[in-house]
Amino acid sequence: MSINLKKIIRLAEAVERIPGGASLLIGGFLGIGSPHRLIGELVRQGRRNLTVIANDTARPGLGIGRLIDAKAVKRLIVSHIGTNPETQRQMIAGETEVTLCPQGTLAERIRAGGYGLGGVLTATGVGTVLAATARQIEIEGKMFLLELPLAADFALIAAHRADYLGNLDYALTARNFNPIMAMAGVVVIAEAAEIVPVGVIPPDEVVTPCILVDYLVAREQVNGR
Amino acid sequence: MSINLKKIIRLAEAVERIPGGASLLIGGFLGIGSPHRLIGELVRQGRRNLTVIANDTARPGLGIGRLIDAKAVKRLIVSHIGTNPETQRQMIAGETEVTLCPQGTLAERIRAGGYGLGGVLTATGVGTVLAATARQIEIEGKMFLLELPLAADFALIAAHRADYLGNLDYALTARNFNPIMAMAGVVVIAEAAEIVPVGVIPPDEVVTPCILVDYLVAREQVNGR
Amino acid sequence: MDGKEIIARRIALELKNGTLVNLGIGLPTTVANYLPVGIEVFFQSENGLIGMEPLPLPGMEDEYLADAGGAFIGAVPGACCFDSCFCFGLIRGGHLDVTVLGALQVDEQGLLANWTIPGKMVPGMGGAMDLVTGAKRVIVSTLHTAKGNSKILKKCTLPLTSIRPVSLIVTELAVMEPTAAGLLLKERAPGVTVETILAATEASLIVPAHVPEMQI
Amino acid sequence: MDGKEIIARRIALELKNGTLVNLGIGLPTTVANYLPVGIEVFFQSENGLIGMEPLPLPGMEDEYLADAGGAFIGAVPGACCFDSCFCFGLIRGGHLDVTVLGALQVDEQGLLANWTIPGKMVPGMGGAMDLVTGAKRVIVSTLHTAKGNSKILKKCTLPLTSIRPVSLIVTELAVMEPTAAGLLLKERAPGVTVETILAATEASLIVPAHVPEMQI
Repeated sequence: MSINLKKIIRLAEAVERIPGGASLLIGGFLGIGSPHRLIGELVRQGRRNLTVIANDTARPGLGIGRLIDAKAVKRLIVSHIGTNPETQRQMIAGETEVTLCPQGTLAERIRAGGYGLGGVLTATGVGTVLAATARQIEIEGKMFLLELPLAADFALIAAHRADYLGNLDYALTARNFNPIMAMAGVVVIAEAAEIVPVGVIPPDEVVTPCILVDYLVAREQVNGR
Repeated sequence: MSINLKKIIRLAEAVERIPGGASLLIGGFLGIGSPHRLIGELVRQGRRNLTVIANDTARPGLGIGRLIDAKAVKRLIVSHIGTNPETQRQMIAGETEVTLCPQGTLAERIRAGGYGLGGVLTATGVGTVLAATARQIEIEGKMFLLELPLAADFALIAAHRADYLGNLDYALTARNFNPIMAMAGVVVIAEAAEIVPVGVIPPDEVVTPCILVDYLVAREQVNGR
Repeated sequence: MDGKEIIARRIALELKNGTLVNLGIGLPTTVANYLPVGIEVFFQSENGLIGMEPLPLPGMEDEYLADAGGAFIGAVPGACCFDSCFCFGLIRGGHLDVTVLGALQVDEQGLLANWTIPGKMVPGMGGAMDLVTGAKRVIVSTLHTAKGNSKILKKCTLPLTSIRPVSLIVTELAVMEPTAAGLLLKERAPGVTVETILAATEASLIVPAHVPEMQI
Repeated sequence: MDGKEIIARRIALELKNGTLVNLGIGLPTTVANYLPVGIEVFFQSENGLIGMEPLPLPGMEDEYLADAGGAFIGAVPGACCFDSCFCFGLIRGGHLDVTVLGALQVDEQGLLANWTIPGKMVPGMGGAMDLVTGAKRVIVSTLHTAKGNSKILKKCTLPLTSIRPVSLIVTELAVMEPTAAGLLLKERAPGVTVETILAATEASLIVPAHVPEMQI
């Protein structure tokens, strides 16, 4: 299998492909498993007016919280912001539009976006304030909310290992939303803690197949090399 | 973590728990990754009137085809039967009721059954003869079929390795429907090619967590021991 | 024994060997400290793990292993990890045996409000709505009153977390179970009288002739 | 060169480097034998694999590694395996670049019937409906006629596989593309005249002034 070297890209170049105003799916859970290098470079390049779909905004100075600190986010779809007072401040001040979505529903909506499904039929939220935001569908006598798919211009993924082809695996609780988002971004950009030769990640351990990954960020210099 | 030894069960005992007339999810794809020991024992014990949900019926003498040979199946929900002339004969003769379902829809319906979703909204089948069998739902101007969840009394799973707790992994294309079905059976019975100590399957490589597995079939005698 | 310890010890008695349990952040987390001898359960974390345990020692943190509150944790032998869809499939598909959650309010019907105070506290629901809607058993762990006001109400005034009633309510004063007939007073905390409980409770309680003390 | 080889060679030219391709059982499978030099693609198998390749030698079969027809296969370095939901998520979510499928009938609008002849052949649709509905490009590989009758019809009479039109139709006589205006004749097989194609085709064809020969 030939190695598509065009897929390997420097960090700055990867982020240059993301225009202001873009919508981004960003992996991670309170910063664990977030693409910290891509986030840092988005801040460094001063990207603005982003729509971010993610589980949370971590806390000031950490993970997606750095995009919040930089006032880079115009619109946010997340399951909670309780750990980040700055996100709450921006929401209350009307600087950032925040849509809150139950965590399981959020995960399924992103999956539906990547899997070509028309939506998700979930019991979560039925009869609560969320019911006003979704169609209700009765199925065999039980009520469900029809929640719509979520997708985005880019998915920013943090893997544990990537091989030269771009096959990805994940470590422990750093997996979280990453593999689901890798299905739902029009363009998928991944960073990895390690880049390894093809075959180091066996077929049964690849979680995100290389054909989903459009760009793999080259590693940082290590030990001056 | 304590080891629930009650979960480990002899093959005959496992199958004795499955009554005639039960509904079964059975893993495998043309026999690859099917629970061959459980199937063989169902035949040996003469179980009848089963409802089987599976991808296919393999061929006579192989995998689920052995249940067909034994006339054990009253009702079948599968994506294809083209490889098994005996299934086709029983269908045409009215001995077995066969429902055909697109493979992707079948997989998602089983998943919906295991994940507590109200159904699946899929573009597959819209405008075809299948449309008569499902509700149609228009979402943002596009038409989808609402396909209902599938679940069953038992899921019969073939794993590659199981650890003492019942954590499972799978090998290559023998994974197929097994992990999805392990979520959708009221009682989940697994057989495995190898049973290994806890920790041999690392946390990132477990595909089916032990808490989903109700019974793990003890190994056969090997080398007379 | 302080009130929170009473709650945690009592809820620990609800956990059965080999089951899957999700503990909310805060007071519910402390339930893990009081598991009866011989009972071992699998603790799930919403960020994608079965088999969490406390970090054995400082200095052993793994940057990829944290709980749903972002704190570094450990994992037991036989633990497993998965993505967020699978994790919530376990929760929403009825595979989670017990979830223990805090409350802002809980009412006579067993309905729970625990995720928002409109205009004051809007942290997001996280996994709470999924947990209350999907888990096999939902146990509420809460102090009976807040600032002198009962948290056990006739009817919740805050936005509900789910229309699915909880299974059991455990406070530092009482164990209560929502039933078709109403909210049943099942146990008293050690030394607490029925009168004390009734005085601290806005909801109507069904009080049996004998209300036993918690055995903790 | 026989007709089937013409079809396979012509379709092979449609494949682009680094893309994900699914080949149906039978004639479509042979497309893999004619990949142009320098073009490498990832072959998907519906039973849960990216990176299939033929078995290198008899005796190297792995009992856990087969194609969607149940035949033992090999896998390339960098292959990966997954469950059936993920596999069809790739197909239905538009991540599959090309699927090559056979036809019973295909019509002027590009609609395909390839899964059943009611009363005669009811093998089940397997993955066909998902593939035709979800893949980015659907290429039909078929002999132009069956028992002297055209398979390229004005309108399919057999049950459709999908209402999504296919992208390209390749036969041993011609390459045809469904367009908004109708079915466009794009190429002739080597030595085949437009008249021969028209005579073998029930559908109306849009015939440009110049119809080039296939470059295979």
